[in-house]
Amino acid sequence: MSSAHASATGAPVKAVYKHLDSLLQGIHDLQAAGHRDFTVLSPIPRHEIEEALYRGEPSPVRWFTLLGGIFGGTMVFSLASLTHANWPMIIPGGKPLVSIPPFLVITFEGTILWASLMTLVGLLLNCGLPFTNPPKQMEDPRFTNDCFGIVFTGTGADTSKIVHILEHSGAVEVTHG
Amino acid sequence: MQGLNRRDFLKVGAVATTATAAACTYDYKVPQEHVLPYVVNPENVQPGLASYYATACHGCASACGVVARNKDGRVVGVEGNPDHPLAASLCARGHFDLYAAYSPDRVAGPTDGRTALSWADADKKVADAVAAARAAGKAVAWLGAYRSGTVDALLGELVAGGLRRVHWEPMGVDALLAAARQAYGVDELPVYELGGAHTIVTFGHDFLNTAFGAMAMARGWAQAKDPARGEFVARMVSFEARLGSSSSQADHWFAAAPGSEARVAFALARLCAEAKGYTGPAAALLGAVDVAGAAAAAGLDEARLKQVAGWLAAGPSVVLPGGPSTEGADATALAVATLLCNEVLGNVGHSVVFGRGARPGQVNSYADVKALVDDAAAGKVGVLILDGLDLVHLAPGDLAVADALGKCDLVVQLANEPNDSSGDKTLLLPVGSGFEHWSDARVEAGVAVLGQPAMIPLKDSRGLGDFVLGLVKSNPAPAPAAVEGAVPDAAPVVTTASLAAAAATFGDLVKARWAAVYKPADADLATWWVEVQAKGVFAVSLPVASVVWQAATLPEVGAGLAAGEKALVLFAGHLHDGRWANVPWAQELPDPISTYFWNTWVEVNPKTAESLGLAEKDLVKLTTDTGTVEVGWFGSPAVREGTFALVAGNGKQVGKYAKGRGANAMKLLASSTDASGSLATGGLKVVATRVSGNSGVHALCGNLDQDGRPIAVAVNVDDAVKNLHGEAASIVPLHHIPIDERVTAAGSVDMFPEPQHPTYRFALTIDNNACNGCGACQIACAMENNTPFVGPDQLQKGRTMVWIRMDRFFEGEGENPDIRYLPALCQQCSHAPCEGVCPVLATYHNLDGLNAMIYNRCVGTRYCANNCPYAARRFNYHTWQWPESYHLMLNPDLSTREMGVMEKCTFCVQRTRAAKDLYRDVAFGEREPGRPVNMSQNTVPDEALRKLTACAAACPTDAITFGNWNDEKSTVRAIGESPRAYTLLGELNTKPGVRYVARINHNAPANAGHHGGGHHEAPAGGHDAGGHGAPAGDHGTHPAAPAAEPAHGAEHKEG
Amino acid sequence: MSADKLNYAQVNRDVMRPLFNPTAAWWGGIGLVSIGFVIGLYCLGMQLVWGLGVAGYHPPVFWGVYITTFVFWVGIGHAGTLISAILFLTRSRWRTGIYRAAEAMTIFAVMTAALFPGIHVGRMWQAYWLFPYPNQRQLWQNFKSPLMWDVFAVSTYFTVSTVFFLIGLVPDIAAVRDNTRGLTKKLYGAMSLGWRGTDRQWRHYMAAYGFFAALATPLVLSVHSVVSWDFAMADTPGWHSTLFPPYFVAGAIFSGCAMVITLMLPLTKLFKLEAYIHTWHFEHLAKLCMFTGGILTFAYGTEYFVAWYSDNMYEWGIFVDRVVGKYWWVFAMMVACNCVIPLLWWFKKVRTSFVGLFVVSIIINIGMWFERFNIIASSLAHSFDPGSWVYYTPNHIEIGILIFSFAWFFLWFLLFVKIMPSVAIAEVKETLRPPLRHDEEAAAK
Amino acid sequence: MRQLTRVTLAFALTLGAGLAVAGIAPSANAEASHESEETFTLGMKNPLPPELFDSNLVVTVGEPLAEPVAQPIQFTHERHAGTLGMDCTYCHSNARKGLHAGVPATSVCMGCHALIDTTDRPELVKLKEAWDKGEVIAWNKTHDLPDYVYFSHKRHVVAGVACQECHGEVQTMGVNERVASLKMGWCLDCHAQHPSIDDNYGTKAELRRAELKDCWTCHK
Repeated sequence: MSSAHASATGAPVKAVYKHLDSLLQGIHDLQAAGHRDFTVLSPIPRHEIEEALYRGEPSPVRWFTLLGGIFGGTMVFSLASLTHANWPMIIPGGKPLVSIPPFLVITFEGTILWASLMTLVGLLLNCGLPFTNPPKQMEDPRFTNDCFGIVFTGTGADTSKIVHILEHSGAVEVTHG
Repeated sequence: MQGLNRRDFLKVGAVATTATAAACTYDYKVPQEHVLPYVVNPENVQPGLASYYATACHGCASACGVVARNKDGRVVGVEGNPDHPLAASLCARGHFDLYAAYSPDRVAGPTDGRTALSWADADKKVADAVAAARAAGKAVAWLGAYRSGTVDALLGELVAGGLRRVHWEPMGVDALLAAARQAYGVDELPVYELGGAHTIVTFGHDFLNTAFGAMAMARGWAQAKDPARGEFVARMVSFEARLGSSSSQADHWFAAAPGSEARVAFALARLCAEAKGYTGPAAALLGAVDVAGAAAAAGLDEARLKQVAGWLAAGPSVVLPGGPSTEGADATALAVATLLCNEVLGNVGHSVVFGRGARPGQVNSYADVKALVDDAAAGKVGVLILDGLDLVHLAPGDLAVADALGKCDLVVQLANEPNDSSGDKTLLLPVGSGFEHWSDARVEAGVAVLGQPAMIPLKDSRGLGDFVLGLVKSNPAPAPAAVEGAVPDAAPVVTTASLAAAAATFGDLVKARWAAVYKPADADLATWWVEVQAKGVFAVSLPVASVVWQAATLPEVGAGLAAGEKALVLFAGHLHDGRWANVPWAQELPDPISTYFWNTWVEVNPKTAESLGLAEKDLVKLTTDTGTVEVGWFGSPAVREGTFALVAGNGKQVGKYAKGRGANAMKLLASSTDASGSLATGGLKVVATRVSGNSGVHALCGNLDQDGRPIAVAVNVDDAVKNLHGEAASIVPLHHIPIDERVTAAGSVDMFPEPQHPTYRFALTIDNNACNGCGACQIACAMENNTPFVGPDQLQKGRTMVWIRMDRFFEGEGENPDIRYLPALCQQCSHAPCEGVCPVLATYHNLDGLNAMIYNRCVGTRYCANNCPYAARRFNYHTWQWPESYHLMLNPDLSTREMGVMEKCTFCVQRTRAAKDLYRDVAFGEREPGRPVNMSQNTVPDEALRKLTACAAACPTDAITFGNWNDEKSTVRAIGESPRAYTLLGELNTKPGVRYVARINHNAPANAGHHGGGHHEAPAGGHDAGGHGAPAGDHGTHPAAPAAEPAHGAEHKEG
Repeated sequence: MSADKLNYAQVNRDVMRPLFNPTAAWWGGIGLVSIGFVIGLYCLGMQLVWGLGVAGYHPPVFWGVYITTFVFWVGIGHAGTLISAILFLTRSRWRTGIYRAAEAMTIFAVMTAALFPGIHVGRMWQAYWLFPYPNQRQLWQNFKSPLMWDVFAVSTYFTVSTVFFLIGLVPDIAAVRDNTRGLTKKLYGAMSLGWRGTDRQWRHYMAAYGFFAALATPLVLSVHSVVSWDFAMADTPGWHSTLFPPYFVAGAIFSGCAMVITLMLPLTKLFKLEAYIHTWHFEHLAKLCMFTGGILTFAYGTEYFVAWYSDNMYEWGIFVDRVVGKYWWVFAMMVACNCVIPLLWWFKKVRTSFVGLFVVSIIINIGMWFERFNIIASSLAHSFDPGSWVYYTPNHIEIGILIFSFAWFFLWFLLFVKIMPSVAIAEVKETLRPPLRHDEEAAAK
Repeated sequence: MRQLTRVTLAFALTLGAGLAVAGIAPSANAEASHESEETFTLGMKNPLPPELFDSNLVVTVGEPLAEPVAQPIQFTHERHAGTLGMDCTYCHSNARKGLHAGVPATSVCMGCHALIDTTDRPELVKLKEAWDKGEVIAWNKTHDLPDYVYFSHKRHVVAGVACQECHGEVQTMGVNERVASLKMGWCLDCHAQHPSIDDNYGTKAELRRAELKDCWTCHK
């Protein structure tokens, strides 16, 4: 299905790889040609791919986790303290109203809960999930099974050059248009 | 966070909720409630405020006074009448009397078999039958329980008109009365004054519970045991085969073989005479007494008998007669022998008093009953009026009562509900309760109680007095007898007959007769009557009569049981002779010794049980010549080996709650009587065999002893007396682990201070030395706090709702029984383990030092109950029934609890709240315009608090005292800081508001010099005044303040 | 099939097979579960309408089978989180094959456990008062109560593990989606959140997954510690002990791993997953059980030593009573099932045989239920005041609800294995050598 | 897909069967217990908890108030307390003395109304008829507190809380209606900061405020 006659710019391109080393070669070749706006699809997470694309830059999800934890802990501790102080009941006799050790338990739980909820939010935001209308090039069952892929959904570069690079890197199938 | 949690919860609860929605498809709508005002407001009635009426208790012949609390038209509570000179408190059975008044079984009106009649028809029926009987030459007979006062007098009039009258109770006073006649020639009962005794010997007298005049004796007993009075603690010795609630408090137990008690008593009399050097009129009789033979027959050591005689002779003493379990074939002889003991000890006239005219009206023996029943069986009785006696249930196995009743032309039963004696043709006439109709009763010649109605009758009933008055009016006596006067200067100038003729109602008659008998000549009738009504009691002290021993010979004493024969003795539990069997709360109140309920059981010594091969759930089959019962058993170390102690009362055939419960112990009895005709209830020959099965008995108290734990603590008598005035801080032998010195050096073992109690710190003390486990506090608590009965099935799972658990521990062995009771209730801890764990704040510590429990906030996690070391919390496993018409006696001052919520003792918060409210009113009343109220001058004073809680008010021996711990002069503080006081499980440092006072035992090891280990008192006491953070001004002097309770209203409730 | 012959496509085929061909055994399981459900709902209905009294409670034993079962299921849950989170962080290889099913077990066990506080409270229709929400009463909760900690701990644990579990499932659901058509595809597509396995998705996914694992790890230790504080914070003899948190956590992992074995053995056999879940997986689980079981046995001994050494008569009283009192049979069950019988696993033959693993793992679970019953019931039945001592045994309603809890758990688990891939597809693939052209070229030569 | 449907169906059927049994079970048991009522085995009754429908689950803002409640006799506070200016405690005399303010006895009404012409006044005729027959007039409650609440009118009136603070401007009401939610939070608002606390207790006001927030002040 591959075509050497493609020459338009901006057409979507999909390359399917059977082998990881071919895929990495493709990524490398594309990057060498100055392309950045492609998506790599993979059935499994491979650190080689991440390394090749992001050069070890950490994901911003961690900030969500941190803020969630701080918010959760503070909120739960204030909830307990403020409600106990608002209605000063002697429970049990003589203990201070705002009592640190028992409140630490729920503060801990609140921290974990909100940290994980915010991690979830961070994950969804960063991944762009739910991914409702993926380009149809990405909707290939092989990408969740046993194949890797490189997809250009729309690029300003010359499609034929991209197809050329992809085909030469070892893609088993390259389609465009 | 909340949103998420709620969502989680909804997932979690989905199943429950869906199931619920499916299970109940009904439209919930708050119903419109109505306000129903009076048409014309009655005087002195304010909605929501209680009125108090002094009236009489008719639970037994002792005739105690009652203060009935009427709230919104119904009597919702009873307490003893503090103006009663003999019985200021009400026993458990006195409380049952009110429950019985609300019984759901009460008939709506006169009933003939199954047909309802009008009173006019019923009257006509009785009159016709009486006339027919007269015409046929048949007897008109009255067979009933003891009746005193005006009814007794009226019946006397009827006797003159030909009535055959028999008054009998199966566990009554006939043997003692016969003995008094024999010994001293007086026709009255001895009055036992226990208060000053140094030695009390009992031969089985149930003097703290069911005996005639028990409340007075209970108070005297508590005084005799109180070291603060006379610096001596009475030594109590019991000669009987089974220790009951009363004798369980004995220091020494000599388990005389059943049937040998009379011989032992005679032997004791001889030994006492020798020890005392008695030379009086009975001295000649003693020579024939065989001491060694008696000791051998009873299985006792002669030397120990001598020792007892020595104790008796050494100081003021009293020898009490027998009770149901010792009154066998020698019942009268035993009573004579105990009187002889008192005679030789010089007690007569001091601790054993004659001349007061103590007698519950006419008393007949069982022989008279048997004669009457035999005559009835022979067709010689035309009309038989049964009053208060369930004769079919009570009659021995060989007396065919049902047949005899069938031979009478008419049996009139004066009862509120049908019982075993109600046949198809019985005319059942409801006579109402003492709370609904006029009555009176006489305890002694100088003491009478007035029974004024405290509410309008619940059902169409006519008072007993009115019924008898009707009989008198329709059968005028030929020769009226003069009214016997008690007040010396009130000369009897009128006769009962003439009064009766003039009286329209029994109420009028009572008033007229009281005026004639008791009113001082110079008193104005109207004023005096208001006073009498307000007090409810007439009391005048009469001089002690001096009596002389008259019996010239000693009564014959039988040989008793042969060696190897098993003995059966009967005893009365909470149901007494069965009269309370249809009161579910009475069935539910655990027996003090076995802690069994709702059943009939036999108490046997564990060794006897072992020899019979009894397993826990086995039944024991008891067979006598006249009957057989199969009952569950309790292994009690307080029963002699080879003796079977069977509880009477259950085994009824009729009654919503009585039917089918247990077996009828009376059917094991034979019509054998002793010399004076008294029915033998002890020392009977029995054959016992094991029957495997499920007996369905269950002990509410989990263990026989306290497993070496310091729960109910006893101290040695010498220690107690030596340390009366605070020589030692504590003499209570509590063993606990010493606390690290570094902690004690810091001055406090507390991580947190005791909470602030600015005004009150409510506290309670319980004197275990005065507690005999009678259960009055439990039932009073149930009545005050709307605690339901749960039924036998639920109670077998231990789900009692009574807020006070009565722990019973057998701590001694053999001759030193040392049975200890511990009423365990919520300890209202300052550092309460229950409070911290409630997730929804349903329980917390309040400013008055109470562990508040908010029922409608409770979700029922039951964590608080798990965490309560005292197991004092009760959980509503179901929504319990308040069947018609018990719901009418619910106390409206507090809510009833639905299923799923926890409840517990609140120190009667509704009462403390009312008391505080009253004094707040005073403060507002005294307020100077424009200035704040002065509450510190108007805290509730000690006098108003001391008996405020229901349990404290009920305790017959004053063992329970309530008060404000912050008030340094309060009684509760004085008792709670005494050397014998201790806090339960004090080492847990829960700082309870309840303090127990250790029991004093003559056999306990001496412990002098023990000072509570130093650390115990500091945390548990929390006495330091600074700890409460109360400004000194708050404990200022209390000005004269009004009584906590409104004065007992004299007015008769109208409308 | 052996691991070295596996390739990516084969993994997809094998793991998804049960989704399309559930076996007869699966249908049989659903049948059994239905019976349990009917029994349980009958018992629940009785209890809701008549009150808690239909259960066999005997005061002062105010907690019985329900709290026992609650603790049992919370404990079961821990193994799943341990395997999925802690072993993820420590990069244990044997985690891969079993963690998905173990994690599912965690979620369902916690869901089962979370039913029980609701079932056990006296007024279950008021149980929502246990959650803090603004209300007109101006009244909140007592955050000092261990039960409130429990509410927070269990709901946090449930939420975090569920999120962790679902996030782990997303790539695999996407794989399933791509093997289906029509409406089913749409459903799985929605559940997969449109997962495509793009580089951006994988990058944040791996970061977030690591955080989830890190956040779940302390929960493994904290949840059962908090549950143990329900008891340890109380003053009841037999409960009041600082030993409880580690002792409970060890017990939880012990019973949880045993439950994983109990579930995975038949699962592996029925769904022919031997290529992914090997005997050495089970051996590792068994070794973990032996380790935690050893801790548990040591803790039992320590409890006795402390009770004896404390010279506290109440404490020592309950420990003696557990052995010689009316609850001796519970104690015997506990020691036999938790301390003695698991020793069989010291024999390699036993811990590598199907029967040896299956039977002993079930016995461990029985023993752990009895351990909790021993702690809860016998302590309450033999508290401070001998006058309050009782003997409580569960009645048919409590047993019915216990059965219901198993039915509820297995219902979810059976639905899970039918609907979701029970082995983590993506992670299994990760452990395989990736397909390389270099390899093929080398092979061609 | 078909199998998924089957699984769902099987589960739904199971659940349905369970619910049906659970639904039938209580009623079956209710019959059994009715039978055993005679012999008394179970000391319990079965109320379905009304709290199931507790509106407290919802955050209450602006609690819906009761509709004006129709009365058997159309009594107007507007005329008596408003136009005529009668003191509240003239009729509700118990408000100063006890827990319940109480509704006046018919005799109190007749104290005035015996002298008032009833011609063309059907409501007064009803009153007169009730009086003549000695019938109790069943007024409908407008203000109803739960049974677990202890509320003393006396304490509030004596402390100087005006009737209108809780009951609204009754003197302007033709038909009486409830203006306050009577819910716990509403009570607490005053118990925390009513000016009468300072007036009455001066330096002890802080203590009194603490007492007034004690649950046992109002719960019984």
